[in-house]
Amino acid sequence: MDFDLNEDQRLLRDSVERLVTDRYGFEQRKAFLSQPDGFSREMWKQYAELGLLGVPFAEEHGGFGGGPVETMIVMEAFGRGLVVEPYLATVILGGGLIRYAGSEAQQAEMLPKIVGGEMLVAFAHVERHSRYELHNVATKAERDGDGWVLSGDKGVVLHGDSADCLLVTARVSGGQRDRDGIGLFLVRADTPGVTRRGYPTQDGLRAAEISFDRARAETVGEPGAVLPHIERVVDEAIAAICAESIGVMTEMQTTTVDYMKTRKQFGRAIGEFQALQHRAVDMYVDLEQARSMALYATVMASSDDAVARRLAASAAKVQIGRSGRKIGQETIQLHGGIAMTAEYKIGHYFKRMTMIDILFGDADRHLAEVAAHGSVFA
Amino acid sequence: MDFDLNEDQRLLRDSVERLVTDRYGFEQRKAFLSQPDGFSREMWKQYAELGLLGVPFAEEHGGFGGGPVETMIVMEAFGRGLVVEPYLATVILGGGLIRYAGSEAQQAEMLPKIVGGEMLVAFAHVERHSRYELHNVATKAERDGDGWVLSGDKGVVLHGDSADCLLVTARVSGGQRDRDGIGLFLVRADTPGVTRRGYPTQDGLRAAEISFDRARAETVGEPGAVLPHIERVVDEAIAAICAESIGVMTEMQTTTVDYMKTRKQFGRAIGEFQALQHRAVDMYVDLEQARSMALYATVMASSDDAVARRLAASAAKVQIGRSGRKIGQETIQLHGGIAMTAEYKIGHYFKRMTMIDILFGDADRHLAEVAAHGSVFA
Amino acid sequence: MDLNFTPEEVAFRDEVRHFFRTEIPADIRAKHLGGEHATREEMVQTQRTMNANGYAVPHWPREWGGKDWTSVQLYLYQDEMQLAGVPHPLPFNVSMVGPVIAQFGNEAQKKRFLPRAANIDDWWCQGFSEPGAGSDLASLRTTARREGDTYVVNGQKTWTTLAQHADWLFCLVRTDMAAKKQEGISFILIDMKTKGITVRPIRTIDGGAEVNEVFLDEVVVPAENLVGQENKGWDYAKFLLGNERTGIARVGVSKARLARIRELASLERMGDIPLIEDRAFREKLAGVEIELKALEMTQLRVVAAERGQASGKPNPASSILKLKGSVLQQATNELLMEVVGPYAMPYVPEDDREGSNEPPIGPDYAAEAAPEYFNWRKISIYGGSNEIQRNIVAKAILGF
Amino acid sequence: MDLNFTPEEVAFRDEVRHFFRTEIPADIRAKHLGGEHATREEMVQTQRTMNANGYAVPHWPREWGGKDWTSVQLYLYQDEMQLAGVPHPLPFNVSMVGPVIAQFGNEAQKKRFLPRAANIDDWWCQGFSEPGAGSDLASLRTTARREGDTYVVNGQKTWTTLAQHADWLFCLVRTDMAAKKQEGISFILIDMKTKGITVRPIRTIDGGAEVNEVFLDEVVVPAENLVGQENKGWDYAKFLLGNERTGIARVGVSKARLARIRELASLERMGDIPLIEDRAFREKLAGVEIELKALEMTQLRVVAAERGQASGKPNPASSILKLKGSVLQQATNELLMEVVGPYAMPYVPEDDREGSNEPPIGPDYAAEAAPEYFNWRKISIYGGSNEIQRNIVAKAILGF
Repeated sequence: MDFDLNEDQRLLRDSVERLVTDRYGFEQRKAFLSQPDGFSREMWKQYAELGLLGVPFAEEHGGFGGGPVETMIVMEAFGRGLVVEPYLATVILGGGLIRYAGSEAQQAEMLPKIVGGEMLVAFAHVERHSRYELHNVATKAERDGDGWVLSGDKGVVLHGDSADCLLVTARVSGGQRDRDGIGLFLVRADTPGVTRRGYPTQDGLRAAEISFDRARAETVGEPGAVLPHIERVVDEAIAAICAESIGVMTEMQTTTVDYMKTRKQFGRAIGEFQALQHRAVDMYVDLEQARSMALYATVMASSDDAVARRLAASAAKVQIGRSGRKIGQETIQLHGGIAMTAEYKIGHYFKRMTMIDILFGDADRHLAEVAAHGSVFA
Repeated sequence: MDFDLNEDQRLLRDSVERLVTDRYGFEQRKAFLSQPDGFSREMWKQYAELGLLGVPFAEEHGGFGGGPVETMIVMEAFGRGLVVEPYLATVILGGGLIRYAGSEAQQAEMLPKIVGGEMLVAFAHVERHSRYELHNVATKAERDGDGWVLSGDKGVVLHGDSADCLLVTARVSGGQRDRDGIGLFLVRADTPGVTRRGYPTQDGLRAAEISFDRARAETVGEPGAVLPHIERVVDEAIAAICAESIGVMTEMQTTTVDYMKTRKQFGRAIGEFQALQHRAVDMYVDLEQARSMALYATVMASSDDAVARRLAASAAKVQIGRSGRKIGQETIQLHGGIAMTAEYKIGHYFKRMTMIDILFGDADRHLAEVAAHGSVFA
Repeated sequence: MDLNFTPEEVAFRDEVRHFFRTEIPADIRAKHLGGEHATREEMVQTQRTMNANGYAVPHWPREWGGKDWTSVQLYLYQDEMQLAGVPHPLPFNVSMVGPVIAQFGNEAQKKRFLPRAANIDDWWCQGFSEPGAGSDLASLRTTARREGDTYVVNGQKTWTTLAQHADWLFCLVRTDMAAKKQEGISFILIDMKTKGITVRPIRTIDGGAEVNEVFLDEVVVPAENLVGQENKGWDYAKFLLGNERTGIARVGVSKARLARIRELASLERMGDIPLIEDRAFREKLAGVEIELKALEMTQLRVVAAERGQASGKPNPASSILKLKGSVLQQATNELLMEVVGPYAMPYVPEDDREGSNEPPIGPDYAAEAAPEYFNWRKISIYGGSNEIQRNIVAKAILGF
Repeated sequence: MDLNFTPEEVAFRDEVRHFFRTEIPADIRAKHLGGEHATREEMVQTQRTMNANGYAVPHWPREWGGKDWTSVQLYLYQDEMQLAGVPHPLPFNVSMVGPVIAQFGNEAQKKRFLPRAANIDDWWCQGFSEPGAGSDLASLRTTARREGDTYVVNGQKTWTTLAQHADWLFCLVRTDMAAKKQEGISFILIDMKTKGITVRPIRTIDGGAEVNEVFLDEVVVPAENLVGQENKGWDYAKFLLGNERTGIARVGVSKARLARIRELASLERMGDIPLIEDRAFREKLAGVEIELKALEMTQLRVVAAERGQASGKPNPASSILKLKGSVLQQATNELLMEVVGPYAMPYVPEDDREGSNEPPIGPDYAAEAAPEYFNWRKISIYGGSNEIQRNIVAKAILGF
């Protein structure tokens, strides 16, 4: 049993932390947000140069050959900097789906481009009434000659507006909530029949509503049997955003403690008020519990036991959602008014944390999953 | 809209509060508990003399002609004194069932005796697997000549060991959880075929396991159609124990605040520590919320709209359960070790409060009821 | 004891209910219920309609438009207003500066300001908070030095809500630099058109800009704009803050929101069933409703106890209403976010939606869910943070 | 990073698991898992079996029976012990007085006391707390005045757990009356058979009497029973309290209890279905399990970080384990009460059940549910209340 990072991992951590410290100040981030894509293409190139975009991919595809721990390292640092580039969408989700479900040809074509920062990918799965169910799919895929065409509407596609390629869940058979009959399809964003409407999300990132009107698509994996791959990638993505949220929460927690030590009210630092101290302690305990579960989900993410992996991901999402809500709300409350202003950084962490809870299902939804399917101690 | 007591009610309150203050000190109560029945027959006589046993009954039966508000007044004072006599079992439950479901003859015979303190009654409804469902009844009632005989086992019958008469739910038809087919039966405790095993409950009161082996019984109300009366009486009983719990919680809250003002640690009164002050405030808020819902349940207890009455009772039970748990646990925690000792009064309040939560269903059970059946704002 | 309202009270309730639901336009109310901010025009229109019917300032002295209502009537009026989704008359006018002028102002001030405040002919804003002061209001540093018939004001105010619309500012300023904290503070009225006033919006985390910084640089104010006595402003501020007693819990607002959440949850799906049929969601909703029911009863107890008592004296019970009321309002934010699910994520600035013909992103009720969750965190901070309220209860009720 | 144990650690775990589950009688373990207190005889039997196999005092110096285990091994040993329901070797002997004597005692004391403590030939009890002192341990008032070769001890100790069985008492006493609080305290060992000692049981709210008051009236103690230096006792007490690091969370105990709750909930019915299939119950259970899983991971992180570090230095992380561990143990109490439902009400004193042939009242697992809920409220009070733990974290970790 060992919680230490190895030499390579420490180097990775140092380099990504340095990058975030040097290049991701509050004002810099604001400048990135105001760029046309809502993020910095230049930073994206930097990530490519530093090898960050290749972290989870095999060396034959130009990758770093890393696993969930390496992803965790990157995501936690990104969380501390509130990084807005489409790492989750392109590397974790897009790249992950190709890695697990794509053909050799697709891998050989796409992964090096992702690693090189030349291709952005988005994963389109949410529909108007699907809520958080990956198998709740009404979008239809039909054969058309030697290919497929997709018809339907997808929503809240993370970074769907700037993506070059879309990976889309669509139904090839069965009813809207059947676990069988779901396919994954690759659609170039400029394909006729694809309409995108991009917008910012509450945390300053980007997403899009995307309609498909008989848009030509190619299959990724075997239509009808690809759901397990999708679920695996989402489990890994959950581990990744749990790690990100540790960065986010750590920043909220330490900033709050620092603020309490300097902010004066009634003639003394508010950190001298015992009632507030105890609440800061509770925040810290919540953070440590969340950190523990993020580690757990990370380590379990490479498990081939789908049930155990899923339970770990869900359990972590519950803890992160609960801790994140508590820490976020307390951060705002202990700061007081200043935390409500967009000019102060802490509110942006609060918003990102709130969105992370929603991503792939909130704490209560995952609690229901864990309760329905077993025990984390089983 | 008016939360004030009228003149008679104020007199009632004054007299019962004086009685509790004068006669129900901690040591006196301990002496009562050690008596053969686990309570004081002498106090019971006093209650009769003061008219307390007649509070909810009509004047024609020797009663006071009071309603839920009068019951609330008595129960709240009893809560402050942790009164152990079988008022709930005999007056509220037993008397209530006879009052609503009994024949004129039964009323004429039993109610004056109850009012006079000459008859103790107990309500036997819990069974091994019924949990909190009043309609979950396996005990059987069969016709036998011109009467009925009961067979089955009842558990946790409040003050069932000292009762002269038992009111027993039993099934005359249907399956174990059918709402139809339940009867209410009156059985004299000394009837052949009745076996009782009395014991103390965690809060120092008494209960009994009672078996019926073809015990002769008479019907109370129409067999098969009596459930609405039973539910009504239980709603009133819930309002009554909510009121009792207000007395219990008030005592915990004020005792804790007093203790905090005198108890010294690290050279000053613990009440000077802000973290503890704020927790005492939260206790107080919880108490006021509970008090509000006890009032609400009390006023609604006389409603003929069964759904509204039930929702109010359940909602109050939720609030009282939650407030009571929080106040009880904080009382112990803020007192520290001394609260754990049987020689100090506060632990006994904690235990009574814990048992009140269980009585007729805990907070979570009643939350499920409210959620399933409607909204308290409907 | 009787929780029913008297026939007279019921008649009164029906009367105000009818007024609110017929005289205030349905679209304004629907928008407000949906969590959107009323525009300046909508607020003015609403308040003038109310004022024309005697409903804008019922708690003021009769002479200035007040109604001598009982605390129960005031409660019913407020509750019905909130339930109907009617934007509250501008609090700075009707709950803050108005009562202060009515109580402590001179006759000239009353005549000049009160009718216009009631009719929102003047839009008032509040200059109490300062950067760095927070809950420690008395540490304010804005100064007013006397020069002949004028005060010259210098300093900075913050969290000045809707200052961008304001004609007048009521302001706490330090007139005696030597005096201790609470002493030496005065309450003055400043015309926002005066030279030297700069208003800078503060963008908040929900994307809105309803609060502002107000900079005062050598602002010359006629001395006649002083309210009451010099250096007694702290007393008037306390009166003002203690004036708001029960409405602070905003039970009506939360009730209306819970009803809306129930309705919207029937439009959303959780797997095979409408969300509203999901047991866990129902239980969460019921849990909040029960707490709110309890708070409503608590509020009624306070209202009943206040019958016939003079107003303006802070009632520590209002701290409980504020504490619990804020927590419950914030609980409705979380429920609504849960209802809209992933569609809480898109950010569509309110300004962009106004008059846009683009279809909404996701359901049309989704856009406000997250911004309001963010925005309403302020409820437990402003008007005396919940920590301050706990201090008040600890001292005033528990006797620590 | 690897959360798997090494093959050596797995082998070690299997070894201790096998030992606990074969060498410690199943009935003792079942009773203990069921929440009943082990009798004196059962505790002695268990500890002697463990001692005979080198498992009673693994964390002691090797010379006195210790094993030089890594922090991971110590963790696995403790976890397996808790999961198997093995009563812990008497903490007063093995975690408290033993390590203090081993570290600070002289050779004669070590030889005299350590082997007997390990084998529970002497039963020790703790004389730290005093009436009125509570968490403010240093305010103690029991005195020891030097008279020739003896100390004469006067005072009163309280919360002395299992003093009724004890042969020896380790005791903090004030030897310098003039010194300030923490100074002037000494650590001495007192034979419980000495004249002047009276033990009076304290009946607790769960009906038990496991704690006692100990009165010391002119108790003459040989001066050789002083541990270490006079007036340095506070340091030894701090060492003793800091010695318990991770076991304090009792994750294994909570895990075993949750497994039991799951099992019992399948025997209880909720309407038409077993309680364990009730969604609300399952979600509550899952919620506690997730928090416990997180705490287990937190504990493992602390254990891993401590590898190779010297023991005896308080680790502030142990405050977190204590805080959260106590809350979770108490959460299992509430779940168990919910499982047994109305049958949590009957009170059947443990003494009456021992050897009784009467059938249980309700299910045989019901009797302990409520008493344990009452009793375990102590977990967040003793050993430094959770408030004290928060103070420690605030200071030592957050730097307030």
